[in-house]
Amino acid sequence: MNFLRKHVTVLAGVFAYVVLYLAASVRYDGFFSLPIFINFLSNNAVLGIVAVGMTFVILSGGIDLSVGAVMSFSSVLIGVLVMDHHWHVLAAIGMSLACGTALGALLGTLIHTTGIKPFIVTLAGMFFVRGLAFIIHLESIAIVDPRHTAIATTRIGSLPLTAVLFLAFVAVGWYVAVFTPFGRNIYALGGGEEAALLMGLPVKRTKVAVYAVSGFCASFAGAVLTFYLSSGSHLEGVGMELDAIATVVIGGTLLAGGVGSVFGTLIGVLMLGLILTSITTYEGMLSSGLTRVAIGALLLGFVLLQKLLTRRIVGVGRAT
Amino acid sequence: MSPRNFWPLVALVALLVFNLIFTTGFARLEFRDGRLFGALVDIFQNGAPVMLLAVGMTLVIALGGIDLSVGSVMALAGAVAALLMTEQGLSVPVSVAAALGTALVVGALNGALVTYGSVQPIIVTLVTLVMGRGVAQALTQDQKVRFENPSFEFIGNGTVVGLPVPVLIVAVVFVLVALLLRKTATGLYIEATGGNPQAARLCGLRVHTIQMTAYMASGLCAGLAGLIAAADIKEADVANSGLYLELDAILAVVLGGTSLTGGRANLVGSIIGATFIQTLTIMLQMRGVITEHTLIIKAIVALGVCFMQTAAFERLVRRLRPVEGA
Amino acid sequence: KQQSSEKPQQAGETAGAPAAAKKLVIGFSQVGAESAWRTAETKSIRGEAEKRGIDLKFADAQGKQANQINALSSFIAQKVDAIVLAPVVETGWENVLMQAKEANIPVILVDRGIKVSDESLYTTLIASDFVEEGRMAAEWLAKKMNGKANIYELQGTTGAAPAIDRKKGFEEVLAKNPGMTIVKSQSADFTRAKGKEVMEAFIKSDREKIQAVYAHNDDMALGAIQALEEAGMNPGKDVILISVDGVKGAFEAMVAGKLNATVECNPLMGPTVFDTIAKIRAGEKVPKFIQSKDQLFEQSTAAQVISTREY
Amino acid sequence: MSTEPILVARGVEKRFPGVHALRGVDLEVRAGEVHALMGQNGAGKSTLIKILTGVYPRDGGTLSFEGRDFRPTSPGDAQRKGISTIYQEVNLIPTLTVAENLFLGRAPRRWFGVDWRAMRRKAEELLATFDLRINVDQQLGTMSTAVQQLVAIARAVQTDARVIIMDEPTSSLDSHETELLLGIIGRLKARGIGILFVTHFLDQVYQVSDRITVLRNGTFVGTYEASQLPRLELVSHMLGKVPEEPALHERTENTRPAVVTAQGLTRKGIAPFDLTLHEGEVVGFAGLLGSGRTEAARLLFGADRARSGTVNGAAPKSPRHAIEQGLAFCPEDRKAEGIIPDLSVRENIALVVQRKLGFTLSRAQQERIAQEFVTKLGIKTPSVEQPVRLLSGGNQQKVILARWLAYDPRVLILDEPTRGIDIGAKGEIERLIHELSQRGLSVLFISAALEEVLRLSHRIAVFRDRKKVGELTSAGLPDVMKLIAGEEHHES
Ligand SMILES: Nc1ncnc2c1ncn2[C@@H]1O[C@H](COP(=O)(O)OP(=O)(O)OP(=O)(O)O)[C@@H](O)[C@H]1O
Ligand SMILES: Nc1ncnc2c1ncn2[C@@H]1O[C@H](COP(=O)(O)OP(=O)(O)OP(=O)(O)O)[C@@H](O)[C@H]1O
Ligand SMILES: [Mg+2]
Ligand SMILES: [Mg+2]
Repeated sequence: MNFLRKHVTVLAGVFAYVVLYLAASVRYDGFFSLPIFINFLSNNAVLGIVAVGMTFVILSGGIDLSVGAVMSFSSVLIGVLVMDHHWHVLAAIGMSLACGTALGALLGTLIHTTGIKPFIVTLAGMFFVRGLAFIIHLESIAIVDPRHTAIATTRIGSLPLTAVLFLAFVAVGWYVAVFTPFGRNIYALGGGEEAALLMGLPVKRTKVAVYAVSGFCASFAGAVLTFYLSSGSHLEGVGMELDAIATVVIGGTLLAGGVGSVFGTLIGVLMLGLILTSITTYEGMLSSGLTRVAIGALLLGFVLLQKLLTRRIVGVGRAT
Repeated sequence: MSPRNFWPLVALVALLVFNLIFTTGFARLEFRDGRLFGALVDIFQNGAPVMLLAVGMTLVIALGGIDLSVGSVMALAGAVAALLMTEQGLSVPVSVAAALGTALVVGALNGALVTYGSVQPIIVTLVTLVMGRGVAQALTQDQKVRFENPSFEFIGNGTVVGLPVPVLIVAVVFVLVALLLRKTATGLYIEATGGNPQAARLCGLRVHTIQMTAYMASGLCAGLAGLIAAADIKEADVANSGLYLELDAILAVVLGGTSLTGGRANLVGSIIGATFIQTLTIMLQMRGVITEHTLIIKAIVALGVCFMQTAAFERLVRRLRPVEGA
Repeated sequence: KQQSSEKPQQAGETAGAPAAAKKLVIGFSQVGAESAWRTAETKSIRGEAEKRGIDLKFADAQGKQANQINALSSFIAQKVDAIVLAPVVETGWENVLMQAKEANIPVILVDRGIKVSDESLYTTLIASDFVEEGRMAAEWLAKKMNGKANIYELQGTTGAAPAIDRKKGFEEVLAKNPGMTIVKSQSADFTRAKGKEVMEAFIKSDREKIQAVYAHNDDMALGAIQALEEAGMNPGKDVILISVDGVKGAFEAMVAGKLNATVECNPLMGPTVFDTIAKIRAGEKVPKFIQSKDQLFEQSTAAQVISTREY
Repeated sequence: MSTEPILVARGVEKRFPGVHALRGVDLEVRAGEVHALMGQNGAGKSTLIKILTGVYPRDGGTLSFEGRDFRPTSPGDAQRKGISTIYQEVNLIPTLTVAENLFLGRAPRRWFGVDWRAMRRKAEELLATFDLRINVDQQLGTMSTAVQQLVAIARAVQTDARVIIMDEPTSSLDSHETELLLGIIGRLKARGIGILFVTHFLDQVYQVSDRITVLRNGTFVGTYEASQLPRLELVSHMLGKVPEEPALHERTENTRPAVVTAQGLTRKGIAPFDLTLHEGEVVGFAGLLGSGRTEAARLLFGADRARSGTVNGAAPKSPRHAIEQGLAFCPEDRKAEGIIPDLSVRENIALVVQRKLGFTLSRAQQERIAQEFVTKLGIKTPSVEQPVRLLSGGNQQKVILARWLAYDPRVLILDEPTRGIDIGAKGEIERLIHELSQRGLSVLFISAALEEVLRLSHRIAVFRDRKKVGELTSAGLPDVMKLIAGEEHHES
């Protein structure tokens, strides 16, 4: 009962996901199969990895709008380093991770020392990084490199590398959030910054680290994107920050911070992927407009179903 | 003017002065064909949609919420008005009323889901962001709806005593909302609800009604903005109208000094913020700055203006002027 | 009634498939619905499919390559008979096209090429050449202005292939005409509203200098025309405007004497696309690149052709 | 007992915009002593503590710790150097569990990270020393204020600090928990730990403290041996004058008409209860921590939805409805449910009375009302435009009280209104309640301080185990104690 209560939002999410997945399986032939599910994992790996980083930021009570831009930037940077400067792929990825992490840390430091709200600092970060990405290369850039292709096509068992990376991020993220002091400090920070400070927790270090983690995840996602597309792309990251926030929040994490889980984010990502794929490709609607309406309606349906289940299980608490 | 608008205003004035001196043609203001004409007018004319969005957004943000759907509502309202005029041949007032009604309905939907469904505002309005434009696209079958209708175009293009109509619309909306906020109890109730909803409820405020009203107001403002945008270019462009404007509106509100955590509504600040953004945009366009650089300049300037409103900046200023402070 | 409403399509009647055994299933992955040109293209393909009794699976990618790749994999999983792809970007298609090739599904690219190491990954490309469009525009302008002009450029969305190529082709020709200079060049996102706004800014700063405007699409040019008119200037006369696409609105503007020329970039690909698919299925060989006929229209011819324009 | 000073402050200065909060304050905490810090609301006690622990930088003066110069940069820094602090507003993380709040920053670990099982066990053990047996896996925010305060105390005392600072730790504890805490303070003292203790309860001060430092209006009045400082003298040091004892109520049967009649009110966990409030009557709620007094009051006001039962013949609907009927409710958790932190004192006070002032807002009118109550209740603030979050804890409480008094209700429900309020103001409030009841207002009064309830109430309703167990009209202390403890059953 205790377990159920504590994880009720996530469990409700899992349940709602299963319901929708089964519904889709009934509706579309061949939907209910392992390869299709694996496809979900690998197709949503980029968004998923970004969302894991975003989960930490939101748990800490902040928000990071720069993730989409950082992801694009990272993919373009890898492309430029590999194709124009002939770097080894791994070195290029290392470089982009370093840049992304440093950028996140910079944003975190700005947020902490100036006291400007994360929304603004990271929005400015988004503009800045997008401009930077255009400056280093105006167009999307194709990556043709045997070593890169070798990594991109690696499979571990029946899983493509991208899917494995996504699951690894979720697993490590979950571990960090639940079992490390750093993770617990993030929850404390989100639950009440002033209180966390008065309790003697390292608020500044945690805050800077959270944005650095998010920058790391976003730039890693950029690397995964290059595996997926074999190119560095400017366009993919546009609007991704909203998708990432949405997945985190439908995964049961409170935007106000302090409550939520990385596992919930996994559900959120899979859910959004399920909705998008089934509507845009399986249903194959003939109108873009109706497609959008259907996506929105399903998303809303999922959120409301989750709410309803949560309430049913926990009962209505002390009214607010 | 309250002291909290001091720094945003300083920033705006500084930007204007810079342009008046260094940007050729910026200062020129003339009277042409019965209308005032010049970059300074463009700032308000082109900035009108964002200003309207910012007014509505200020109310929502003061309540600790957020409204991402405004851009889509713009597209939807424009589409509804245009379709009713062209396809159904309805009169302009009826079409306008129907479009604003549609916007109001979306706002009410947002409000209802946030208050009664207790879904987080960002999710609710993200859903309406996706769906709103979808409905608009479905209605127009993905086509731009062109129209030639002088009395409707008047909303976006007309002038009254030399002043562009959009500017007048913004002024009227601003004055109405400002009066409501400062001269009636509404402002107090909104700020109290945003500052501490639990306490507000115990004080007998209709927390739900207040929230509903704010989202509906935001929807209405977005609808108006959508009509202006459509009338301005004589077509309803569902794919592009209002695209990403929600971010501009939020930025305007925050630049104006309203905190995203809610509890304060600074309408004047939001207008200053919107004006600032539009001045910056026009300046970069007039000076022919390329997009890559535009993005970076925007980032740095936005950070700078926000920094001017922080305690850290205040400390810095005090340290730089120790003599006067003592 | 709106100008956009249905009109009978005249081409392709011949290829009416024998509605015998099974309905042909074709997957079409489209970029989105961001411009009039794009929706005309969608409509043409969709309408043609309907007419031929083909089951068209349409997937709108909302401007995201990842969505297109998803769509393609699911088309492959559903074993469609052919795939039509209007790629968002030029790069990053190897993996998914490899899958299509393995599944023996022909892939027809429309409106823009892609960069792949192995050309056999797609069957054919039906498109216009954006760079060529830019060149045509520049050459026409150079002739019209006698090799001397202050040009103001309205670019498409930053980083988008048509914007980059149309600029590239244009500048290529300009390099040979030292008297022609681009004074200012700004992105206006391919939209009419932005086109108007940017043009207004140009007018405010450089009013007297503006002699010619080159817009990467018609929508932006139409916005610019409006800005010029409101400023009391005379578009088409004081200021020469040329743009790309050839949508109906542009022809109307030309008839009214406000736009000087437009380079057509034909979106009515439906008939060609399905004819090509029919040929492929019949085992005929098709060329790797089927260039759509791009044509420059001037004011003088606009009035004659306008009645035949479909989009 | 050693007399070696551990923590010494000399001439500490602190200025806030518009407020000179501390002017040259000295303080010396010795090893193995309990040092009481006394002063009225807004005297500067909490500010001094925040300077000692690195929350605020100081504007002047020196600090030393264990003989060395001391410059704490953050609360964490002060903690690591050996100062453990319970701040005035319960400062824990409401979204985390009780166990985690106890061990955040020093959680037991195993090779893979935080050892949750061990943490739970240790948390249960620790809370057992306070007789607190609760589910440590529950979110702290769902616990009552008293439980939260106990958790904060438990967190602070478990470390091996040299100095423990407690800013009003007992403000929402009842006598039993307070006794336990004082016992623990005794043990800490025996271990040579220096304790700085802030409270407004004189009994507690004299029960445990060795020395007393008094602040008045930000200035240092003096440090005295507790044994050589008579109560009256202490009070006059704090106030600068001697207060008069408030009048006692006669506990009599009230024959005036009833204004509130509740019947069978209940919700999950709280047994149905009846209650009648007559015109001009003060009814006190007595009971132990968690006995259900707050919940009963909330049901009456409609703050929580009742499962069944009626108030004045109808089911209670909402606070709004209750207010329309002339009820007013001052909640116990002022931070979460009382103040609107960013609004000014004026706006906070005007919030409820505004409905009487009408739809159009007159700032002058609001100002007049706010000013009136600032004077009447002695709210210490540089101006009525000061954001209320910048006021001291006690003054915030007074603002909430003013908010309701300004509305001039028929029934006033006060849940712990004197929490964190200094003696002067407490007397002031008691007098006010008395005066209001004379004028016909009915008051429902809940307080952890039993003698206060006894002194003020005409009638006392006793709660035990979330059930109303009786009503007493002419009880003395022993009777109430028995009923609270459950030794004897009275039925009303
Ligand atoms: N951050 C701040 N900004 C401005 N003024 C402040 C701030 N913190 C405290 N003050 C003011 O400093 C004075 C001292 O406050 P402090 O909280 O130290 O009082 P206190 O003695 O703890 O009172 P109480 O018994 O009510 O808790 C008060 O007048 C208060 O309004
Ligand atoms: N929101 C809540 N969820 C779960 N339990 C609660 C909640 N609020 C209170 N309780 C529990 O209900 C019981 C009664 O609480 P209540 O606050 O009414 O007691 P009280 O007599 O006012 O005591 P005090 O205020 O001194 O804690 C306590 O055990 C408390 O822990
Ligand atoms: Mg205090
Ligand atoms: Mg209580």
